[in-house]
Amino acid sequence: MHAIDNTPSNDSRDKQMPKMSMKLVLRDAGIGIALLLLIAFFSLSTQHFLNPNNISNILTQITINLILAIGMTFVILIGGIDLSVGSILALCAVVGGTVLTIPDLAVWQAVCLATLAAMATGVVCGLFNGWISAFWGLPSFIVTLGMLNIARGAALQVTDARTIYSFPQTFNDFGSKMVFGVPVVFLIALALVALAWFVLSKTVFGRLLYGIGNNEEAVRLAGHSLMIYKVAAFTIAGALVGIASIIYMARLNIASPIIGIGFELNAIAAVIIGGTSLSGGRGTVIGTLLGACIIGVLANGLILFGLSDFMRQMITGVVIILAVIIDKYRERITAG
Amino acid sequence: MHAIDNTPSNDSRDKQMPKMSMKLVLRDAGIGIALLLLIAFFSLSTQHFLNPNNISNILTQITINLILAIGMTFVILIGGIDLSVGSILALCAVVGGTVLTIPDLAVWQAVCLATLAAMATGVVCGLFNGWISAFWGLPSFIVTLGMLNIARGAALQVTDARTIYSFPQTFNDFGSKMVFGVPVVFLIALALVALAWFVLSKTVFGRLLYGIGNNEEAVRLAGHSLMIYKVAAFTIAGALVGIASIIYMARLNIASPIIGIGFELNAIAAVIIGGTSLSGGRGTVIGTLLGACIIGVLANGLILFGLSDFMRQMITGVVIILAVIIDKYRERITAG
Amino acid sequence: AAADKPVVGLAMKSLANDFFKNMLEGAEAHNKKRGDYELKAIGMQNETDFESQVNGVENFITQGVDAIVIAPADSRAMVAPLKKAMDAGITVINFDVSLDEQAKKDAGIDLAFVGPDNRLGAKMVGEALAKDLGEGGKVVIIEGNPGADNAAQRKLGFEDAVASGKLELLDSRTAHWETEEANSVFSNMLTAHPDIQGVLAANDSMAIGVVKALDAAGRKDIKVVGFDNVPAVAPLLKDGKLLATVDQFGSQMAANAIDKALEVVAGGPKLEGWIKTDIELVTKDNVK
Amino acid sequence: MTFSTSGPSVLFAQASTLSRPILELHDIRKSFGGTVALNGVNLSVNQGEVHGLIGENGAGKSTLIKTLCGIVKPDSGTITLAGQAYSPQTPRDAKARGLQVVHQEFNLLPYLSVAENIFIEHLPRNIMGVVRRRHMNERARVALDAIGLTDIDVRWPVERLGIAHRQLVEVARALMTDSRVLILDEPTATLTSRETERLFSIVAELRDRGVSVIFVSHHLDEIFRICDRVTVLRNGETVFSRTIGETNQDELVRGMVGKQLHKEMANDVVSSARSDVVLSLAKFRHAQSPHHDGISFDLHKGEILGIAGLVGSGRTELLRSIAAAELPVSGALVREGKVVKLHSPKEAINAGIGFVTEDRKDQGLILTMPIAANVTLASLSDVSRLGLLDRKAEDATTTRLGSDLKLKYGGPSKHVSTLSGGNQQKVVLAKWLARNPRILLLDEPTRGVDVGAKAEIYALIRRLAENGLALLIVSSELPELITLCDRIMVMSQHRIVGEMARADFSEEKILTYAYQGERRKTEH
Ligand SMILES: Nc1ncnc2c1ncn2[C@@H]1O[C@H](COP(=O)(O)OP(=O)(O)OP(=O)(O)O)[C@@H](O)[C@H]1O
Ligand SMILES: Nc1ncnc2c1ncn2[C@@H]1O[C@H](COP(=O)(O)OP(=O)(O)OP(=O)(O)O)[C@@H](O)[C@H]1O
Ligand SMILES: [Mg+2]
Ligand SMILES: [Mg+2]
Repeated sequence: MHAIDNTPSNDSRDKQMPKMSMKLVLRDAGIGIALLLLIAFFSLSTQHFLNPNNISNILTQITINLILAIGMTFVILIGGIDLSVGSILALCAVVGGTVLTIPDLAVWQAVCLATLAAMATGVVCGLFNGWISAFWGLPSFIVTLGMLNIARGAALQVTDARTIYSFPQTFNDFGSKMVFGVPVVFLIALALVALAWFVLSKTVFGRLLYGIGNNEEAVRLAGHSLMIYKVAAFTIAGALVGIASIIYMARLNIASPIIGIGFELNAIAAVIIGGTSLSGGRGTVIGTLLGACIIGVLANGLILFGLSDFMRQMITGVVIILAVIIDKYRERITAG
Repeated sequence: MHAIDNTPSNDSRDKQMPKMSMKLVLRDAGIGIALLLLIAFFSLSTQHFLNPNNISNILTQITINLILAIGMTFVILIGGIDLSVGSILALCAVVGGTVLTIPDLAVWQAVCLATLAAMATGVVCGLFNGWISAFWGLPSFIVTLGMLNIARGAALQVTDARTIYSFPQTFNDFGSKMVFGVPVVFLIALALVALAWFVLSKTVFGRLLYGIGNNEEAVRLAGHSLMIYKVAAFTIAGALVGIASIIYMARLNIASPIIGIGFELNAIAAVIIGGTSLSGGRGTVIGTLLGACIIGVLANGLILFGLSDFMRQMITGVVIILAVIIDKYRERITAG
Repeated sequence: AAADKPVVGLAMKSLANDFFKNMLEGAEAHNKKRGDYELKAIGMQNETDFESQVNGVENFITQGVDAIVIAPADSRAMVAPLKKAMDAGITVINFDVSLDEQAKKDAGIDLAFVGPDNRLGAKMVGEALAKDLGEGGKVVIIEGNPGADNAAQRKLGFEDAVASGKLELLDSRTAHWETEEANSVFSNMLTAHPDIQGVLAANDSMAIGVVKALDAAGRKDIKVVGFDNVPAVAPLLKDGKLLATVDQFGSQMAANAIDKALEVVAGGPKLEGWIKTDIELVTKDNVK
Repeated sequence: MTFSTSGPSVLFAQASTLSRPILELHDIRKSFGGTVALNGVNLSVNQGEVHGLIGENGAGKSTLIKTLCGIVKPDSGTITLAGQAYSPQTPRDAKARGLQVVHQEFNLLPYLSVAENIFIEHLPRNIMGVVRRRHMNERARVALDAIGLTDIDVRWPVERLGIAHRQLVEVARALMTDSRVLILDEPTATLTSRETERLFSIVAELRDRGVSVIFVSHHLDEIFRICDRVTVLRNGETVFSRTIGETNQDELVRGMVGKQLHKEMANDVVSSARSDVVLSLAKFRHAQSPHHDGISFDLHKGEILGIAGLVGSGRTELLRSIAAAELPVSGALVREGKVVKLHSPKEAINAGIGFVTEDRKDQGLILTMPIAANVTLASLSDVSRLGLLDRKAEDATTTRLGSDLKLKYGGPSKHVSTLSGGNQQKVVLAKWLARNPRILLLDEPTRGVDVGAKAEIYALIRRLAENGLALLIVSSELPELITLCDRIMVMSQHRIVGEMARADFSEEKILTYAYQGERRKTEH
């Protein structure tokens, strides 16, 4: 800042670049540290935690929440929130499940059609959420709260509250398939994380989502249509719910209209523990991955630790708060 | 602009004032109109809706939600949110219920002590919510999400998941007492609305809460401590949960650790339907009252209307969204 | 509404699951068959939202129904509004879950209960498991919602069976009646206790989650029992993945209670005590 | 600037030299991460003087002020206030010790009333803690009248006010409490000359009462008119302090930029305006305009057209409507001979219209995103292929425009929020230059920009005009318009009340037009 040259001088930048990327790494690292602490604690205090079977259990168990949380990351990045993912999950599942049990279809046909149907359902719900909130300028909190009721009611109405079951066996097997000890469904979620990371950090579309979360008016005045991007974020979330519903069915072999209650809070928790700002514009999907892992490790570890159900719930609450405090603390330190 | 006199000039402003206050009235009126439309609809389409008994049913039914929503208004006005009210309700109830069933206390003693104990519990939880989020600068969404788990776990732990019952008969009777056909518990809620209205619109404290919701940095730069006000808002919400828990017990004659699940969403819905902005700084507790009425009328009316449960849930979702759309529409019209 | 036809208000805990759905359909079929009464049914959005059932009962009183047939959301919270209904001259029949004796006495009401014995049912299915495993078998319980009356009854029944069959109880945890949660919770319990031999699930939804977890872990040696006999478990029973479950004949339960209510409304004698309804152990051999 | 107000006569008497220092700063240092903002500042402010603080954009003026009022903690150095050690931890401490600040960026509560904003520090209350609203409104009225803001109602929410009115409300707020030291960080950047005059007379009164005033401005003429002493900062260091009589403009400028200024400030440039009309408005009327016939004018290729006017004359709204940030209610906009209807900023941009807003913080920049992302925000298709961002192209664009605009920055990946106010403004300009518009609308383009940078921006604007860009500039600085424009229109009360060609430019003439419209209003 001393020599007044008007182009960024290369030396100073080179000096600062590693520092900058260090900081970027550290940004996610705060959450990573919290996760490592948890893992270390449970590895030392319980017998089976690091058992490969247990690891793959955990990975399976976080899959659904992770996929929902990826979509939630898009929505929260633009400064919105989606309370309806749990209900939409149920609606997608019963629609997908209905298609899956159509008689006289080859298994692969049934699965493809069901996936399409579930994703289409999610997309329609997402479009509705996004369009209503963007067009009317309503807070997405209230729009998706409405959708929470609408989708749940619809799921109950179309199934008449009955559980759908008897899916093709190969489909059911797929839900518990492993590759080198890693559940296939988790690999799918991981691929979705990678895709979301790419979209958010490498594309014009992602850049504008961040921009909207930071300063919507500036983006509008720079000649971009807010509507498209807002609707897109909710629609992506909806499509991901559709995918999650297929995985849910493959894992549990049922599709019931009452599944997914409260899932939205878990997904939001993963996103926020992962360091994404609730007011939008800041955060990464890698953070979300870490956040989902923290929640999953905690749920698993506390049971292995042998804590009572009620203590477990209390400690879950404490850890949710501690994770964000650790993150904040690290931020203060590295900022100072 | 030209003659510079130091006494307030009157001419131009008197012309504009009536317009302004009209606008303020219209602000709540949008929600009022939505409420009237609903009432008109149900009065015409169902037989029992305007029956005095039914009216007092509705009033009783909205009481708990209304009290929680008053506290939520304080929190949302400063730009926060409180997801933990449902869990705290359960914790307050089991603490209050435990005190209420202490043997060998006179009824009035038991009731007074129980009220104090329940409110103290709420206050402690509120203090925790407020202090953690203000001190660490964490989003209250995540802090109260943690508290949601902590308070629920604590309520289950202290009761070992058992329901507390056998309250004094006079206490139970109080829950269904009427004065001129109006439930006493509703009158209490109404008194709390009036008190909250006074505090928010007439006192320095209230104005600063609005100020914080508008621009927290500006309030800080004006030399105020944000901490106190933020903590106060959450603490008020907690104390109101304590009061609500006493009314809950008087109404249902039990205190169970599993009550209150999902109540936070209802309370938030009442506040937002009532026109308070989720980002803080704008809204009134009168709006919250109207919002709670809309939710109550809808729940009651749709049952009388004889709709299936599932349709009812869908329509509730639709009406939540419509109510805010109507409000937005009116705003656009009066703004133009 | 025809003044000559009595109106029956049916209050259930939830309409959003198979068990209560069957119950409602049984009641509707019964209504169609008899044709001499009008049926109004309500459910709750959330099984722990006691208040909404209280509201429902209050709404029934306002509408002036002749009888209220109720599966109480909570065995104590429902006493006060039902007393109010009785004071208003409405016939009240309690089914599915019994109101709490003490609470009834406190309120000064006397009300019969038409329904199954949840605890006995749980004991029955638990004993079926005990018989299969033999003494010393290591089991875990997957509980229903903590604080729910039927969950508490079933847990007691399971514990009775554990005691009488001399089983070893390793762990007992809630999965809040939910398939997905049961799947996760049980997977984790299985890691902590790889030597589990049997699982007592407090309803079939959770049993389904447990069976899937066993599939995923490749454990064919662990026996599972459930409760409710929902249609989705029929294939599991046939495959032997589920050892047994209990049928409470939910579809007839409400219909029976309505019959009893109509008898009283028509001037029949007041009911007393516990009118037990059938329960049946369902296994591979008698599953339909 | 020469014209007289009808207000109390402005006293710029030489300060009664009470040369007792009240505030002394010694060797203050502060860095943000790698950026050194203050690198050993010394400053001594006497009681009852107006002390000018000047320096280029990013010299550290605002940071210095923030250390004084407890927002930023210095890394080292000592401050004494009235002889006692002073190290404020919070803004509250600073106020308790008698410091009042009007910050460079706005700090208002948009949904609260003007009166509440003015009294936010000490809302008048009774013993119950109840706000004495009538009392408050009356006092607020008096306070606003005193600074000449008579045409707004104190009960209005601040969100209804334009940017200049907001600035005045902030000044009114700072004046509500008696202070020993009043700090004004670029208060005049958004004011027109009339409000500026008013402010100066208030400052003079305060000085006469013994209050010390620290005054930050990029307008050297203002410094000479009102200050008793002046301190120049450069790169976070004190260059020198002088009594105003001992120095002159040249010396100050040399102190600030370390060199002599070129002739960009001069007004002898040949107009590059051509005959083809690129934009023409016919009876163009925006939503706030009370006039049926709206506004009509032509803008030519290569022309620099200025719009002058008093605060609130509707200039900002006119620009916003042209850029379709708000939709006009009637009238036609003709682009190169064709009537076009623009429905959104996107369509306006596609029609070749760029718009630099007056409020960079709320409407122009994404503060917490990198400089490069801001520069390319309006031209993302140029730095991407198939929707994929090309970081290299983005950085190249940023570096190119950065050097064109003499932007002082750490690197394209630094956040815009780390830049000083003036450099932030340059980023906004860069954003539009990257888009290559045919028409550029500029609303207060040099708000908060220092002299050196201003000259650079002026040169740039001329270059753009030579290349055929048509520019429409709204500015409250008359010298700016006079220096730059080929033609100036004067607006008042939402209509054009006068127009002049370069040959006829003079401040007097412009102000006469501007006040004519005002007078017409009050005669009704
Ligand atoms: N929070 C911050 N983080 C990083 N750098 C900062 C921060 N605040 C200020 N700076 C840097 O400190 C330097 C001084 O900035 P400051 O705002 O004090 O300048 P200024 O003299 O007020 O300029 P202007 O006239 O443009 O307002 C600049 O280089 C700026 O980039
Ligand atoms: N939201 C609003 N509500 C009411 N009046 C408004 C609003 N916004 C602007 N005005 C009024 O409209 C008029 C024109 O304002 P505008 O901002 O266009 O003026 P301007 O000449 O650009 O002045 P400035 O120098 O403040 O930018 C002013 O009288 C202003 O007070
Ligand atoms: Mg500055
Ligand atoms: Mg303007």
